Amino acid sequence: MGILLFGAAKDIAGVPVLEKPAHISDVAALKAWLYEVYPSLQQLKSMMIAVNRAYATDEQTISQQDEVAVIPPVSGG
Amino acid sequence: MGILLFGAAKDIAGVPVLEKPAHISDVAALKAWLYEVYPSLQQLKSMMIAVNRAYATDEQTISQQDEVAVIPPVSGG
Amino acid sequence: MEILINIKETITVQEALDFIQSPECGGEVIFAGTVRNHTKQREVLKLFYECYEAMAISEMQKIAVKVQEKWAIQKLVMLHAVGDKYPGDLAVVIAVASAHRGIAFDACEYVIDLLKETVPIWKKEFFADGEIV
Amino acid sequence: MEILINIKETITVQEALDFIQSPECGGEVIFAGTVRNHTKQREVLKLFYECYEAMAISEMQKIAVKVQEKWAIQKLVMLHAVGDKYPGDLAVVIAVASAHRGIAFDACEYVIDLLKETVPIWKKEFFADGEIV
Repeated sequence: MGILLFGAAKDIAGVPVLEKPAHISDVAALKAWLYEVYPSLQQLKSMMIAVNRAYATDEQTISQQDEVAVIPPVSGG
Repeated sequence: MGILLFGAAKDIAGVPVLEKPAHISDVAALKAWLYEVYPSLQQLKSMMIAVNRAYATDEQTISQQDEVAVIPPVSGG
Repeated sequence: MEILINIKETITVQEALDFIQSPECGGEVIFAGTVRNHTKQREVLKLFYECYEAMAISEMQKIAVKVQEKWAIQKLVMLHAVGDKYPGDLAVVIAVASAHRGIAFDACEYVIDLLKETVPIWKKEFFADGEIV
Repeated sequence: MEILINIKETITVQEALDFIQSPECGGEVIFAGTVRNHTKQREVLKLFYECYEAMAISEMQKIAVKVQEKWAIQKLVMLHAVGDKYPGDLAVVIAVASAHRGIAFDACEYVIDLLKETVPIWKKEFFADGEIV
Protein backbone atom coordinates (compact mmCIF):
# COMPACT_ATOMS: atom_id res chain seq x y z
CA MET A 1 0.00 0.00 0.00
CA GLY A 2 1.03 3.61 -0.50
CA ILE A 3 1.85 6.16 2.18
CA LEU A 4 -1.01 8.56 2.97
CA LEU A 5 -0.13 12.22 3.50
CA PHE A 6 -2.24 14.78 5.35
CA GLY A 7 -2.28 18.46 6.21
CA ALA A 8 1.01 20.30 5.92
CA ALA A 9 2.82 17.06 4.95
CA LYS A 10 0.54 16.69 1.95
CA ASP A 11 1.16 20.33 0.98
CA ILE A 12 4.95 19.86 1.21
CA ALA A 13 4.97 16.65 -0.82
CA GLY A 14 2.39 18.04 -3.24
CA VAL A 15 0.59 14.69 -3.41
CA PRO A 16 -1.84 12.85 -1.08
CA VAL A 17 -0.22 9.42 -1.54
CA LEU A 18 3.38 8.27 -2.01
CA GLU A 19 4.72 4.93 -3.20
CA LYS A 20 6.63 3.25 -0.36
CA PRO A 21 10.10 2.04 -1.45
CA ALA A 22 10.32 -1.72 -0.91
CA HIS A 23 13.51 -1.53 1.20
CA ILE A 24 11.84 0.46 4.01
CA SER A 25 10.86 -1.88 6.79
CA ASP A 26 10.39 0.26 9.88
CA VAL A 27 9.13 3.68 10.96
CA ALA A 28 12.60 5.14 11.59
CA ALA A 29 13.71 4.23 8.07
CA LEU A 30 10.52 5.68 6.61
CA LYS A 31 11.06 8.99 8.42
CA ALA A 32 14.68 9.18 7.28
CA TRP A 33 13.61 8.52 3.69
CA LEU A 34 10.83 11.14 3.85
CA TYR A 35 13.21 13.78 5.26
CA GLU A 36 15.68 13.01 2.48
CA VAL A 37 13.14 13.22 -0.34
CA TYR A 38 11.23 16.19 1.14
CA PRO A 39 13.66 18.19 3.33
CA SER A 40 10.91 20.74 4.08
CA LEU A 41 9.21 18.12 6.26
CA GLN A 42 11.89 18.96 8.84
CA GLN A 43 10.19 22.34 9.32
CA LEU A 44 7.12 20.62 10.80
CA LYS A 45 6.89 20.94 14.59
CA SER A 46 6.38 17.19 14.69
CA MET A 47 5.88 14.35 12.25
CA MET A 48 4.25 11.20 13.49
CA ILE A 49 3.80 8.03 11.50
CA ALA A 50 0.62 6.03 11.83
CA VAL A 51 0.62 2.33 11.02
CA ASN A 52 -2.79 0.76 10.57
CA ARG A 53 -4.50 3.84 11.94
CA ALA A 54 -2.54 4.05 15.18
CA TYR A 55 0.45 6.19 16.15
CA ALA A 56 3.64 4.15 15.72
CA THR A 57 7.01 4.29 17.47
CA ASP A 58 10.25 4.57 15.49
CA GLU A 59 10.96 0.89 16.16
CA GLN A 60 7.71 -0.39 14.68
CA THR A 61 8.14 -2.53 11.58
CA ILE A 62 6.19 -1.84 8.42
CA SER A 63 5.07 -4.52 5.99
CA GLN A 64 3.68 -4.09 2.49
CA GLN A 65 0.15 -4.78 3.77
CA ASP A 66 0.17 -2.04 6.39
CA GLU A 67 -1.76 1.21 6.01
CA VAL A 68 0.88 3.88 6.63
CA ALA A 69 0.23 7.61 7.07
CA VAL A 70 2.28 10.75 7.70
CA ILE A 71 0.71 12.81 10.49
CA PRO A 72 1.86 16.43 10.84
CA PRO A 73 0.80 18.35 13.98
CA VAL A 74 -2.96 17.96 14.30
CA SER A 75 -5.15 21.04 14.66
CA GLY A 76 -8.73 19.86 15.07
CA GLY A 77 -11.24 21.27 17.49
CA MET B 1 -44.00 45.26 55.39
CA GLY B 2 -44.59 41.62 56.24
CA ILE B 3 -41.99 38.88 56.44
CA LEU B 4 -41.86 36.65 53.34
CA LEU B 5 -41.44 32.91 53.89
CA PHE B 6 -40.15 30.41 51.36
CA GLY B 7 -39.58 26.69 50.94
CA ALA B 8 -39.44 24.64 54.13
CA ALA B 9 -39.86 27.79 56.27
CA LYS B 10 -43.18 28.51 54.55
CA ASP B 11 -44.29 24.89 55.12
CA ILE B 12 -43.39 25.07 58.82
CA ALA B 13 -45.18 28.38 59.38
CA GLY B 14 -48.07 27.32 57.18
CA VAL B 15 -48.29 30.79 55.63
CA PRO B 16 -46.28 32.66 52.97
CA VAL B 17 -46.22 35.99 54.84
CA LEU B 18 -46.02 36.92 58.53
CA GLU B 19 -46.73 40.21 60.26
CA LYS B 20 -43.49 41.59 61.74
CA PRO B 21 -43.89 42.61 65.41
CA ALA B 22 -43.06 46.31 65.77
CA HIS B 23 -40.47 45.77 68.53
CA ILE B 24 -38.13 43.74 66.30
CA SER B 25 -35.40 45.99 65.01
CA ASP B 26 -32.57 43.70 63.89
CA VAL B 27 -31.97 40.31 62.26
CA ALA B 28 -30.87 38.59 65.48
CA ALA B 29 -34.10 39.62 67.22
CA LEU B 30 -36.15 38.47 64.23
CA LYS B 31 -34.51 35.04 64.26
CA ALA B 32 -35.05 34.67 68.02
CA TRP B 33 -38.71 35.62 67.62
CA LEU B 34 -39.19 33.18 64.69
CA TYR B 35 -37.60 30.29 66.63
CA GLU B 36 -39.87 31.08 69.57
CA VAL B 37 -43.08 31.20 67.53
CA TYR B 38 -42.16 28.28 65.24
CA PRO B 39 -39.74 26.01 67.14
CA SER B 40 -39.64 23.61 64.16
CA LEU B 41 -37.60 26.20 62.27
CA GLN B 42 -34.67 25.04 64.40
CA GLN B 43 -34.72 21.76 62.46
CA LEU B 44 -33.65 23.58 59.30
CA LYS B 45 -29.98 23.07 58.42
CA SER B 46 -29.72 26.81 58.11
CA MET B 47 -32.01 29.83 58.21
CA MET B 48 -30.83 33.02 56.58
CA ILE B 49 -32.63 36.33 56.66
CA ALA B 50 -32.68 38.52 53.60
CA VAL B 51 -33.24 42.26 53.95
CA ASN B 52 -34.14 44.11 50.76
CA ARG B 53 -33.28 41.06 48.66
CA ALA B 54 -29.77 40.52 50.03
CA TYR B 55 -28.47 38.12 52.69
CA ALA B 56 -28.21 39.95 56.00
CA THR B 57 -25.96 39.48 59.04
CA ASP B 58 -27.37 39.10 62.55
CA GLU B 59 -26.34 42.68 63.35
CA GLN B 60 -28.25 44.26 60.47
CA THR B 61 -31.09 46.55 61.55
CA ILE B 62 -34.59 46.18 60.14
CA SER B 63 -36.97 49.07 59.60
CA GLN B 64 -40.66 48.92 58.79
CA GLN B 65 -39.94 49.79 55.15
CA ASP B 66 -37.54 46.89 54.57
CA GLU B 67 -38.48 43.83 52.51
CA VAL B 68 -37.62 40.95 54.86
CA ALA B 69 -37.55 37.25 53.93
CA VAL B 70 -36.82 33.96 55.65
CA ILE B 71 -34.47 31.86 53.51
CA PRO B 72 -34.20 28.14 54.37
CA PRO B 73 -31.42 26.11 52.68
CA VAL B 74 -31.69 26.75 48.95
CA SER B 75 -31.93 23.81 46.55
CA GLY B 76 -32.03 25.21 43.04
CA GLY B 77 -30.16 23.84 40.07
CA MET C 1 -19.53 40.79 29.29
CA GLU C 2 -23.06 40.32 27.91
CA ILE C 3 -25.41 38.67 30.36
CA LEU C 4 -28.75 36.89 29.98
CA ILE C 5 -30.54 35.97 33.21
CA ASN C 6 -34.01 34.48 33.22
CA ILE C 7 -36.31 32.57 35.56
CA LYS C 8 -39.46 31.17 33.96
CA GLU C 9 -41.67 28.13 33.47
CA THR C 10 -39.84 26.54 30.56
CA ILE C 11 -36.22 26.99 29.53
CA THR C 12 -34.27 25.55 26.59
CA VAL C 13 -30.61 25.03 25.76
CA GLN C 14 -31.29 26.60 22.39
CA GLU C 15 -32.05 30.04 23.81
CA ALA C 16 -28.75 29.93 25.72
CA LEU C 17 -26.91 28.91 22.54
CA ASP C 18 -28.62 31.63 20.52
CA PHE C 19 -27.35 34.18 23.01
CA ILE C 20 -23.76 33.01 23.36
CA GLN C 21 -22.77 31.79 19.90
CA SER C 22 -20.90 34.47 18.03
CA PRO C 23 -18.03 34.62 15.56
CA GLU C 24 -15.98 36.48 18.19
CA CYS C 25 -15.86 33.56 20.64
CA GLY C 26 -14.18 30.25 20.01
CA GLY C 27 -15.32 28.20 22.96
CA GLU C 28 -18.71 27.76 24.54
CA VAL C 29 -19.32 25.64 27.62
CA ILE C 30 -22.87 24.79 28.59
CA PHE C 31 -24.16 23.08 31.70
CA ALA C 32 -27.67 21.66 31.52
CA GLY C 33 -29.26 20.29 34.68
CA THR C 34 -32.21 18.01 34.09
CA VAL C 35 -34.67 16.42 36.50
CA ARG C 36 -33.62 12.89 37.35
CA ASN C 37 -36.09 10.06 37.74
CA HIS C 38 -34.44 9.01 40.99
CA THR C 39 -32.74 10.48 44.05
CA LYS C 40 -30.64 8.08 46.10
CA GLN C 41 -32.31 5.07 44.50
CA ARG C 42 -35.83 6.39 45.15
CA GLU C 43 -38.12 6.99 42.21
CA VAL C 44 -38.99 10.64 41.65
CA LEU C 45 -42.35 11.55 40.05
CA LYS C 46 -41.78 15.26 39.76
CA LEU C 47 -40.10 18.28 41.30
CA PHE C 48 -41.70 21.56 42.13
CA TYR C 49 -39.40 24.60 41.98
CA GLU C 50 -40.36 27.83 43.71
CA CYS C 51 -38.26 30.94 43.95
CA TYR C 52 -37.98 34.34 45.57
CA GLU C 53 -37.72 35.83 42.16
CA ALA C 54 -36.55 39.39 42.79
CA MET C 55 -33.78 38.21 45.11
CA ALA C 56 -32.90 35.23 42.88
CA ILE C 57 -32.32 37.57 39.93
CA SER C 58 -30.26 39.84 42.17
CA GLU C 59 -28.11 36.91 43.42
CA MET C 60 -27.61 35.73 39.84
CA GLN C 61 -26.43 39.22 38.92
CA LYS C 62 -23.97 39.09 41.82
CA ILE C 63 -22.60 35.82 40.45
CA ALA C 64 -22.19 37.47 37.05
CA VAL C 65 -20.23 40.30 38.67
CA LYS C 66 -17.91 37.77 40.35
CA VAL C 67 -17.38 35.94 37.08
CA GLN C 68 -16.49 39.21 35.39
CA GLU C 69 -13.95 39.98 38.11
CA LYS C 70 -12.28 36.59 37.76
CA TRP C 71 -12.23 35.78 34.05
CA ALA C 72 -12.26 37.31 30.58
CA ILE C 73 -15.65 35.90 29.61
CA GLN C 74 -17.57 37.44 26.70
CA LYS C 75 -21.05 36.08 27.36
CA LEU C 76 -22.86 34.46 30.26
CA VAL C 77 -26.33 32.92 30.41
CA MET C 78 -28.15 31.73 33.55
CA LEU C 79 -31.61 30.24 33.07
CA HIS C 80 -33.67 28.53 35.76
CA ALA C 81 -37.05 26.86 35.43
CA VAL C 82 -39.80 27.10 38.04
CA GLY C 83 -43.05 25.23 38.65
CA ASP C 84 -43.72 21.52 38.14
CA LYS C 85 -40.84 19.73 36.44
CA TYR C 86 -40.85 16.09 35.41
CA PRO C 87 -37.97 13.63 34.86
CA GLY C 88 -36.04 14.69 31.77
CA ASP C 89 -37.19 18.33 31.99
CA LEU C 90 -34.56 21.05 32.08
CA ALA C 91 -34.20 22.75 35.47
CA VAL C 92 -31.17 24.94 34.86
CA VAL C 93 -28.91 26.02 32.00
CA ILE C 94 -25.61 27.86 32.40
CA ALA C 95 -23.73 28.90 29.29
CA VAL C 96 -20.41 30.68 28.98
CA ALA C 97 -18.64 31.92 25.87
CA SER C 98 -14.99 32.85 25.81
CA ALA C 99 -12.08 33.03 23.44
CA HIS C 100 -10.28 30.43 25.59
CA ARG C 101 -11.95 27.20 26.53
CA GLY C 102 -10.13 26.60 29.81
CA ILE C 103 -11.63 29.63 31.51
CA ALA C 104 -15.04 28.87 29.98
CA PHE C 105 -15.02 25.49 31.77
CA ASP C 106 -13.84 27.08 35.03
CA ALA C 107 -16.40 29.87 34.88
CA CYS C 108 -19.31 27.58 33.97
CA GLU C 109 -18.61 25.21 36.88
CA TYR C 110 -18.12 28.16 39.24
CA VAL C 111 -21.50 29.62 38.24
CA ILE C 112 -23.52 26.43 38.73
CA ASP C 113 -21.76 25.69 42.05
CA LEU C 114 -22.45 29.20 43.35
CA LEU C 115 -26.01 29.24 42.02
CA LYS C 116 -26.77 26.10 44.01
CA GLU C 117 -25.35 27.72 47.14
CA THR C 118 -26.71 31.24 47.05
CA VAL C 119 -29.68 31.71 44.72
CA PRO C 120 -33.01 31.53 46.59
CA ILE C 121 -34.71 28.76 44.64
CA TRP C 122 -36.18 25.69 46.34
CA LYS C 123 -37.24 22.35 45.05
CA LYS C 124 -39.76 19.98 46.49
CA GLU C 125 -39.32 16.33 45.53
CA PHE C 126 -42.42 14.21 44.97
CA PHE C 127 -41.45 10.55 45.36
CA ALA C 128 -43.29 7.57 43.91
CA ASP C 129 -43.76 6.20 47.44
CA GLY C 130 -45.90 9.23 48.29
CA GLU C 131 -43.38 11.18 50.31
CA ILE C 132 -42.82 14.86 49.58
CA VAL C 133 -39.53 16.38 50.70
CA MET D 1 -21.30 4.28 28.76
CA GLU D 2 -23.19 5.08 25.55
CA ILE D 3 -21.05 6.74 22.90
CA LEU D 4 -21.86 8.77 19.80
CA ILE D 5 -18.90 9.62 17.55
CA ASN D 6 -19.36 11.35 14.22
CA ILE D 7 -17.29 13.27 11.67
CA LYS D 8 -19.29 14.98 8.94
CA GLU D 9 -19.91 18.21 7.01
CA THR D 10 -22.36 19.83 9.43
CA ILE D 11 -22.82 19.19 13.14
CA THR D 12 -25.30 20.66 15.62
CA VAL D 13 -25.45 20.98 19.39
CA GLN D 14 -29.01 19.66 19.20
CA GLU D 15 -27.97 16.20 18.01
CA ALA D 16 -25.55 15.97 20.93
CA LEU D 17 -28.30 17.05 23.35
CA ASP D 18 -30.77 14.59 21.84
CA PHE D 19 -28.29 11.79 22.51
CA ILE D 20 -27.28 12.69 26.05
CA GLN D 21 -30.42 14.04 27.68
CA SER D 22 -32.15 11.38 29.68
CA PRO D 23 -34.12 11.18 32.93
CA GLU D 24 -31.32 9.03 34.37
CA CYS D 25 -28.68 11.75 34.26
CA GLY D 26 -28.80 14.96 36.21
CA GLY D 27 -25.94 16.91 34.72
CA GLU D 28 -24.89 17.49 31.14
CA VAL D 29 -21.82 19.45 30.13
CA ILE D 30 -21.40 20.50 26.53
CA PHE D 31 -18.42 22.10 24.84
CA ALA D 32 -19.08 23.78 21.50
CA GLY D 33 -16.14 25.06 19.49
CA THR D 34 -17.03 27.59 16.82
CA VAL D 35 -14.96 29.18 14.10
CA ARG D 36 -13.70 32.59 15.19
CA ASN D 37 -13.53 35.57 12.85
CA HIS D 38 -9.98 36.30 13.99
CA THR D 39 -6.80 34.54 15.06
CA LYS D 40 -4.27 36.66 16.93
CA GLN D 41 -5.92 39.87 15.70
CA ARG D 42 -5.94 38.76 12.07
CA GLU D 43 -9.27 38.49 10.28
CA VAL D 44 -10.21 34.94 9.30
CA LEU D 45 -12.39 34.37 6.23
CA LYS D 46 -12.84 30.63 6.63
CA LEU D 47 -11.27 27.43 7.85
CA PHE D 48 -10.95 24.21 5.94
CA TYR D 49 -10.91 21.04 8.02
CA GLU D 50 -9.61 17.80 6.59
CA CYS D 51 -9.25 14.54 8.43
CA TYR D 52 -7.84 11.04 8.25
CA GLU D 53 -11.28 9.74 8.99
CA ALA D 54 -10.70 6.07 9.83
CA MET D 55 -7.88 6.92 12.22
CA ALA D 56 -9.71 9.95 13.64
CA ILE D 57 -12.68 7.75 14.56
CA SER D 58 -10.29 5.21 16.08
CA GLU D 59 -8.52 7.89 18.16
CA MET D 60 -11.87 9.27 19.31
CA GLN D 61 -12.82 5.77 20.42
CA LYS D 62 -9.55 5.54 22.37
CA ILE D 63 -10.45 8.79 24.13
CA ALA D 64 -13.85 7.32 25.02
CA VAL D 65 -12.13 4.27 26.51
CA LYS D 66 -9.90 6.51 28.64
CA VAL D 67 -12.92 8.50 29.84
CA GLN D 68 -14.66 5.28 30.80
CA GLU D 69 -11.61 4.17 32.80
CA LYS D 70 -11.45 7.45 34.70
CA TRP D 71 -15.04 8.47 35.43
CA ALA D 72 -18.57 7.16 35.88
CA ILE D 73 -19.97 8.86 32.80
CA GLN D 74 -23.26 7.65 31.30
CA LYS D 75 -23.10 9.20 27.85
CA LEU D 76 -20.43 10.76 25.69
CA VAL D 77 -20.74 12.53 22.34
CA MET D 78 -17.88 13.64 20.09
CA LEU D 79 -18.80 15.41 16.86
CA HIS D 80 -16.37 17.08 14.48
CA ALA D 81 -17.14 19.02 11.33
CA VAL D 82 -15.06 18.82 8.15
CA GLY D 83 -14.86 20.88 4.96
CA ASP D 84 -15.20 24.66 4.62
CA LYS D 85 -16.26 26.34 7.84
CA TYR D 86 -17.04 30.03 8.22
CA PRO D 87 -16.92 32.30 11.30
CA GLY D 88 -19.71 31.30 13.65
CA ASP D 89 -19.94 27.74 12.28
CA LEU D 90 -19.61 24.83 14.68
CA ALA D 91 -16.33 22.92 14.37
CA VAL D 92 -16.59 20.53 17.30
CA VAL D 93 -19.12 19.49 19.93
CA ILE D 94 -18.30 17.40 23.01
CA ALA D 95 -21.15 16.41 25.32
CA VAL D 96 -21.02 14.42 28.54
CA ALA D 97 -23.88 13.26 30.75
CA SER D 98 -23.39 12.07 34.27
CA ALA D 99 -25.27 11.85 37.54
CA HIS D 100 -22.66 14.17 39.08
CA ARG D 101 -21.80 17.46 37.46
CA GLY D 102 -18.22 17.72 38.76
CA ILE D 103 -17.01 14.71 36.80
CA ALA D 104 -19.02 15.79 33.76
CA PHE D 105 -17.02 19.05 33.67
CA ASP D 106 -13.73 17.19 34.19
CA ALA D 107 -14.50 14.60 31.52
CA CYS D 108 -15.71 17.14 28.96
CA GLU D 109 -12.58 19.27 29.31
CA TYR D 110 -10.37 16.16 29.21
CA VAL D 111 -12.01 15.01 25.96
CA ILE D 112 -11.63 18.30 24.09
CA ASP D 113 -8.03 18.71 25.30
CA LEU D 114 -7.12 15.19 24.19
CA LEU D 115 -9.03 15.47 20.91
CA LYS D 116 -6.97 18.53 20.01
CA GLU D 117 -3.76 16.63 20.79
CA THR D 118 -4.32 13.24 19.26
CA VAL D 119 -7.14 13.11 16.70
CA PRO D 120 -5.83 13.42 13.12
CA ILE D 121 -7.83 16.42 11.94
CA TRP D 122 -6.19 19.47 10.40
CA LYS D 123 -7.40 22.95 9.76
CA LYS D 124 -6.22 25.41 7.20
CA GLU D 125 -6.84 29.07 8.00
CA PHE D 126 -7.75 31.44 5.17
CA PHE D 127 -6.95 34.98 6.28
CA ALA D 128 -8.49 38.16 4.89
CA ASP D 129 -4.99 39.36 3.91
CA GLY D 130 -4.72 36.43 1.49
CA GLU D 131 -2.44 34.19 3.51
CA ILE D 132 -3.34 30.54 3.94
CA VAL D 133 -1.80 28.72 6.91
